[in-house]
Amino acid sequence: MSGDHPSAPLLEVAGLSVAFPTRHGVVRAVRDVDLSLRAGECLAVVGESGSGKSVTARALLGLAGAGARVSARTLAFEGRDLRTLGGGQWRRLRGRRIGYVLQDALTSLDPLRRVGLEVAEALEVHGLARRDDLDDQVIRLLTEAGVPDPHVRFLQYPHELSGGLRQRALIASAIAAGPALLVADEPTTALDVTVQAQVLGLLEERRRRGTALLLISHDLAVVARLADQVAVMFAGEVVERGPAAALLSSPAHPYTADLLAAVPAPDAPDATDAPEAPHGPDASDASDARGGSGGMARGLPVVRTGPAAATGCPYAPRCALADDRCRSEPPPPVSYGEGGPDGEDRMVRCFHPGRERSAAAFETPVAPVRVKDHAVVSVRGITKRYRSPDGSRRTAVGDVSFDLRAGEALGLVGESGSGKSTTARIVLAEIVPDAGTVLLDGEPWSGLRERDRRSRRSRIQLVDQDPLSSFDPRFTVERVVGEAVPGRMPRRRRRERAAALLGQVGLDPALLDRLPARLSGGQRQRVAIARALAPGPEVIVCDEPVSALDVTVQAQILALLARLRREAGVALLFISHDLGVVRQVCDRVAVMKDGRLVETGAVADVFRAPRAAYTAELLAAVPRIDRGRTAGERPSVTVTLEGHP
Amino acid sequence: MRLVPGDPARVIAGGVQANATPQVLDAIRDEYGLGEPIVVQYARFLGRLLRADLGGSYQLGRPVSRVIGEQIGATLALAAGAAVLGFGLAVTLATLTAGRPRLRALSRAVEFCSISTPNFWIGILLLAAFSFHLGWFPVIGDGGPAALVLPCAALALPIAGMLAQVTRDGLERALDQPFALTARARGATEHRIRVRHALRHAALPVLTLSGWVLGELLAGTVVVETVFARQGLGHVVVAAVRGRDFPVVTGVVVLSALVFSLINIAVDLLYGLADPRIGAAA
Amino acid sequence: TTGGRDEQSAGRTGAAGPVAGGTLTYALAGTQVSLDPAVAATAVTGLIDRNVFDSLVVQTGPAAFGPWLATKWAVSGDGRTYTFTLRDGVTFHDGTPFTAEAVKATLDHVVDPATKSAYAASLIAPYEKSRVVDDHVVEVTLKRPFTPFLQALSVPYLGIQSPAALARPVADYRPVGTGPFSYVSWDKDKRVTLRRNAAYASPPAGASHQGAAYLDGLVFESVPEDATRYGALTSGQVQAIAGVPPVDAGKLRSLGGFDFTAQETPGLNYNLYLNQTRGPLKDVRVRRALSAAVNVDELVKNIYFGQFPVARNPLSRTTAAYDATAESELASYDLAAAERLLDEAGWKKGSDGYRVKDGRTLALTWPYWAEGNKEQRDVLAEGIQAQAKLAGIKIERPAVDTGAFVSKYLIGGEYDLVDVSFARPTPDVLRFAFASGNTYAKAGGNVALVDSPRIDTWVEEAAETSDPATATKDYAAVQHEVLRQAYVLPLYTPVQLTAFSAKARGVTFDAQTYPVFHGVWLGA
Amino acid sequence: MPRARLPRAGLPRPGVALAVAFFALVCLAAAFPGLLAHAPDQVNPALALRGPTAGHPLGTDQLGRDVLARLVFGARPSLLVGVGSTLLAGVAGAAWGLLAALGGRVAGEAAMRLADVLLSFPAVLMALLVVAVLGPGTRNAALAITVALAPGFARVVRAQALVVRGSPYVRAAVGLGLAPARILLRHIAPNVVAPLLVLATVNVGTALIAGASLSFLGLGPQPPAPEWGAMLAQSRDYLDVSWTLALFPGAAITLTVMAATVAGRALQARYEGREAR
Ligand SMILES: Nc1ncnc2c1ncn2[C@@H]1O[C@H](COP(=O)(O)OP(=O)(O)OP(=O)(O)O)[C@@H](O)[C@H]1O
Ligand SMILES: Nc1ncnc2c1ncn2[C@@H]1O[C@H](COP(=O)(O)OP(=O)(O)OP(=O)(O)O)[C@@H](O)[C@H]1O
Ligand SMILES: [Mg+2]
Ligand SMILES: [Mg+2]
Repeated sequence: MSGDHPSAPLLEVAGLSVAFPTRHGVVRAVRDVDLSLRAGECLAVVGESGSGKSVTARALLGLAGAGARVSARTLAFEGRDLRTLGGGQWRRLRGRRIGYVLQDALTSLDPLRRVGLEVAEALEVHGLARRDDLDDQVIRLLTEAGVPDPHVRFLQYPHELSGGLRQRALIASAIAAGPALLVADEPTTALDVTVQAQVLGLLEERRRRGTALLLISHDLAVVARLADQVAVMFAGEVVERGPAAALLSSPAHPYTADLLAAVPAPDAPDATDAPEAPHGPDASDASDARGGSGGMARGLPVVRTGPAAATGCPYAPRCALADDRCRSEPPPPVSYGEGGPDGEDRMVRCFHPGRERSAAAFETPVAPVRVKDHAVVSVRGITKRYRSPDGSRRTAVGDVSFDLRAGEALGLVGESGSGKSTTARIVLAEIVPDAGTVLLDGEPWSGLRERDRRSRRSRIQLVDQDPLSSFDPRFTVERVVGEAVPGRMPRRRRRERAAALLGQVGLDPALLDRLPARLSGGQRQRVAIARALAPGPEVIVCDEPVSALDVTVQAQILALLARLRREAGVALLFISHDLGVVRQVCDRVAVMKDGRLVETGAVADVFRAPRAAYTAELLAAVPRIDRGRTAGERPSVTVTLEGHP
Repeated sequence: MRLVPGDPARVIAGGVQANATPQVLDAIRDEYGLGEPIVVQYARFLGRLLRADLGGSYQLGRPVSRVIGEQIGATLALAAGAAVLGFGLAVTLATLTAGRPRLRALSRAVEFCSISTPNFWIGILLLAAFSFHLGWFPVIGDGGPAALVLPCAALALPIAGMLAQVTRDGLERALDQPFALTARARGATEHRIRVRHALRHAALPVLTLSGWVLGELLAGTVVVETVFARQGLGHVVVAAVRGRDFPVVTGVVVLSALVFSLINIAVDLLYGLADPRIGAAA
Repeated sequence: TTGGRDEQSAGRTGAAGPVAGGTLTYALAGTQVSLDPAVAATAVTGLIDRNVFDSLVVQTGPAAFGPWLATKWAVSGDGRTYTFTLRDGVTFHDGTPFTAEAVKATLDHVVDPATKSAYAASLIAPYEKSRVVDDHVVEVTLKRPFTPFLQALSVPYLGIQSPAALARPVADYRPVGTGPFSYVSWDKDKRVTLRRNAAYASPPAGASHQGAAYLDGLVFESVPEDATRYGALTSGQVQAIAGVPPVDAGKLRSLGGFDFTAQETPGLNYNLYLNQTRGPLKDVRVRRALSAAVNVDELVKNIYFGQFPVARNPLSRTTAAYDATAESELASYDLAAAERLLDEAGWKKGSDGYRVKDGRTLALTWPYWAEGNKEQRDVLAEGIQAQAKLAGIKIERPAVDTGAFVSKYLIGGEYDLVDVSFARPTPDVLRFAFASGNTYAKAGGNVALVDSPRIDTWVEEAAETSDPATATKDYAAVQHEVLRQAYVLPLYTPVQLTAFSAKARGVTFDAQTYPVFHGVWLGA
Repeated sequence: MPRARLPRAGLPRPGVALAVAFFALVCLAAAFPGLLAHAPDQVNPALALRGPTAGHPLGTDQLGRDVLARLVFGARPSLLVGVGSTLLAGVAGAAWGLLAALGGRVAGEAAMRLADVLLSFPAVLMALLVVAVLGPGTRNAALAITVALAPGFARVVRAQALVVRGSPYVRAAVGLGLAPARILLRHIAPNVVAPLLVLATVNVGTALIAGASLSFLGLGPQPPAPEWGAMLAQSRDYLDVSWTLALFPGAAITLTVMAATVAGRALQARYEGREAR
């Protein structure tokens, strides 16, 4: 960093631990975390879900929670020891000196209060505005946050704003009192790629004006853009910390390396297979198994930071480099490599920092996928209109045509509401198009009566974004999968078939007797895939199959899909709003906007040289890690502020 | 309306002691149209209903509308008092105990007991304790405020128990929401968060309960008026059910269905006002 | 006297001089549908109207009558014509002068079918006509001689009403009489408010004083719940209550500060009537067995805490012609005897403990008419049910509403047992209860459906004779016969348990056991 | 009556066990009262209104009958009205709601409109109206409460059936090409009935109180049948002399309602835990 900033850190944290006593023992959510942040600097905290990022952030505001036990060797902000603050002193700090943008952006504004009131609250509480002047200030803040028509938004309720606008209003309320530090917890997770870029630009702008930024994300690509420093958290610990450029270009901790490897990049060299399940079947279950029963939060796998994790490196069960020492002894923080431009060290908690992982663990045999020339699914000019509440008809899908060839993977991308799911449902003959037809194997499909269609339904199957709700809540995995196996057979046979299918998707057959609700997100998605495979389909329609999953799990599922495509020769109609994902899985891609196809073509061609302006825009908005950039150089960011709300 | 054994003409004529002569009974049947087929009677009843004419009571010898008019005041006073008491108690209890585990556990136990207790039993116990033994409240009264206290309490307690639980639930849920944390992160005081933010959220589920509350109140007045020997529609309707005085029973039932529907419509409207999301979702 | 009046309260009258003023609130158990005494039949109406209306004569003894609005009267030789000379200078509350015209109007009003009189008309069933002789003389003619006529005239149901008030439409009816209190308002099912008639000067013979009442106001509050009524008295909210719950009577006595009066009601006791025309009860042995199976003594003593006398005769002992020797005929409690009788009659115990004959269970129907329930009679009935069960008799109590009770049961006769009490201070009630022509369908009270020529002869003769000895003998015979035949199982004598706050002084009771408020005043 | 709106019970496990045990005891009493007590109608007027003694642990009533025996024998009519009517209402409501949801358009609409009309009457008044028509008595009181509860159940069932029918897992079953009958039987019906059962269990408390209220008003089981509400009604006359007479039947009602509610909620928690999402 340049010398404009005083070298005394704005925020200094050492040995921060947060524990929650619960009915099932003490959850040590954050353990011995050291952080420091100077004015105008951006520190990114990265880590998978449940790694303790949010708890760390909340602890900085004294909001760790009612039952939380917070301890720290140092907890200082602007030179004040935060550990000694009373309730009133905390309140004077919050909002005024430290702004906080909550993780759940869409629900962080009181839905029963007008947006203006919410933004004004920080000013009101800290007595920073006179009553008659309040509205003007709020409008100024909204404008600053890039909210168009602030005079209108000001009087609207949160639900009347799009997600991006809500996020911006929330940021406006967090910066209202001009805090020196802004803590932004996953500010872009819920957003569309284009909106995501805008919000990142907004944060960038704040930092440029001197506000220090603590940016929390599970997405390395997002932080790569902004961060000066990165701290990688795993299971409540900071496993690696250092200057962004250095850390991203040469990760020291295996977890960081895995995270980086799992990032699907739209400009990745080719449609290769990401590492799938480095430890044989069921790797995503490892964290669960270790944490004992019920370590589930928000349907995602969670690393339990309970007593069981006390011995050894928490990442050992998932680590390709783990040896006996890793499993028995917690690695202490050690400094690693050269310091950054400001002379600080990189820190890592690992016995094998920076060691190259054995290539064998990730190599999967690449067999060419045979794409035949005949179309299994032919979509011919389908159109579907819905009546909106105001009575007008809106076209969800308009005159869409494409072919899905046998064995092929066709990606369908487009922003939210562009009609991807509607297209999928028409292809699945769940809904009947208003115009156009869908042919399956060249025979009529969408026009049939359900009775005539039933016998052929086994040929085309669905894997949904939310697999859990597509399972009968009373059914065990055995029944869920077994039911999909066609034909009459004794229970035993059916169970065997189900077990075999689980094996095919890399799941332990022991899961047969579990209820889906008791599975991790990745496991559920695998069960859904197993069910889709059961009738031996020619086509599987995947509607956002990985968007609810963690990056690492996401990578495993994508690899699984690619493998199945090879092995079973099924064709995929792969729907996603994430271009990186599509790039990784598909041969061809079709881009949708407002219900229409704007571009279709081979993945490589479309990504390299998009023909439609919209595709280019989509591509430009994708955050990426520029691994080639040199240390100290800030990544360039393209910010598009107009366009998509 | 003569669906059942029993002879309304007898009742109209004055019942057992009157022992009316057949001539008198015939005259009465003519007058009330009781001799006609049930279908005709029912049609007439509906016709009258459309004209807001509820007919005449068999037992009381007066038009049902007048009976209701005379009695509705007492019942309204009781129900309104109980509603105010119930909501008041519930909101106070909920705001005091929300998010405070020990107090909440205690309060929950008490609420659960009161929800599970029939209000006539509460009434009997209150009556025994506060009127008979302590003499704090009158046993009977001419609608003065003191005489309303115990009946209102008997009526309000089970309702308050339920409302308190729902209110607290709503409060705690609201306090748990990201927006509450956001408000805290802005430096807002706990009091401000509870009053400015959470209470409105808690009001929404409570509002949905108002239909239920009204039903409970109506049902409760029937019993409580009996326990406390109060005048009112509940009292009248019980006597009418016992005496199979259909015009009165149907009159009261139709009236309360009307009130019930009106209140539910009002609640729906209120809900839209209280929650800006409703209008948009529609 | 007719009642066991509490001498204490009478004694207090003299202690200090009466003070005028104040309002007395009297809590009553029942309500009424009409305030017109000629229309209504309930005791409550009588109690309230007694204060508004004066009668022509006052009953001063079991068969003795004194002057009231009539200063004197004469009965014709054939016993069919009564000539009354009326008091002078009396006016109704509405200002109408009291004249012979008023008497005629009142009596004609009572018997007018349009009035739909429930009770009053039956009291003077033989009434033919009235003739105004002059302003203050009226001549009443009966269709046949009728000894209870004077007694009937003395009750409030035949109180003299203002002709002007009677002339108004029924819907606007207001009770207007010449009594010590005038009507103010009536809150239906809630209270009746009366105000002092300052001009009152026509009290009956034997009144405590001649002038207006001492109380400014008199309020009758309707409080149907026993416990509530009792609580209202003890907490001082009301100064008097009727129908003190027997369970609380003992406590009330011991409490002090209250004057407690127990008035045995004259007339027919609270009796259980056995329908002798139907089913098993056709057999006198079964009837007597039922009677012997029930330990009335024990039940009544315990349920009513000794407040209500156990009845061993259909007539209450305060009724004229009550015959104490008749109870020797009663099949009193003796379970062994009951079982023996039933065995004799061919009813053998079945496996469930109930007796059976020819495949039929010995089951008796006793309709339960909830609205008529009072004085814990339902509890007593439960006791009877339980005891009858021990003898193998099943008693079923279907709950019935008024209409069904009258049409299906009382008139239709589909019952085996019916319970009823009937207060009226004359032995003529025996005719009402047992004469074959007086079944309920014929507007009588013969619910046992007794059809006995002998009883008919006795009661007719007693009603018509002018010789008291003959009447007494006849009535005694009836009492013996109905008990011997077990047409009736006497249970208890209803007692008016009335309690007054000790502040209320000078309370007396008339022959019908109604409290007389004319002489009442409120002390400190 | 509170419909499906129940705040979470924060009851500890032993509390649940105790409640379930108590409810089981009440059910046992209802099924085999003879096992737990002797004749409830054995009068002994001389021993009337005594407080608890060794021979009569809960004392005697106004006729000297054993209060405990009457409470035990009173369990049957009380539960018959409370539980019986809920079950009946559940069955009727399920049929009704399924018809409304899955039946033809006309039948479905008609069924739902009828439920709407009935639901616009407060439940207890509805029950009173039914009693007025049918007359008092155990069976009629139970029927009355059934009529009052059934439309509510119907509505829940219909809503649930519509949700289930449109749910992704039913869509998935269709996507597998399963026969409609199989989908109805294996997926729709069980997922509709399970929450209904839970709702019914939780509603037992409400029905119990409604039943007790009816008999308290003298419209339920008729004397001498021992029924808790009716016992309470009679006990009022003896409040001054023997307050325990009013205590025990009331406590029996409250405890049973609490036990039933806790048991219902435990069931609900289990069900929701299984479904947890
Ligand atoms: N109040 C609490 N009581 C008990 N455990 C808690 C509490 N808050 C958080 N935790 C636990 O602490 C751990 C860290 O949670 P945290 O919310 O910080 O994760 P995160 O890294 O922000 O994950 P995500 O990416 O999903 O937001 C989790 O295991 C979580 O279950
Ligand atoms: N059943 C329906 N009724 C009315 N409108 C509908 C319906 N289903 C979809 N739409 C509308 O059709 C449009 C396309 O929806 P669709 O679900 O296909 O979008 P999508 O591309 O899958 O979006 P996302 O990425 O958010 O899943 C949207 O505007 C949506 O609101
Ligand atoms: Mg988080
Ligand atoms: Mg979609």
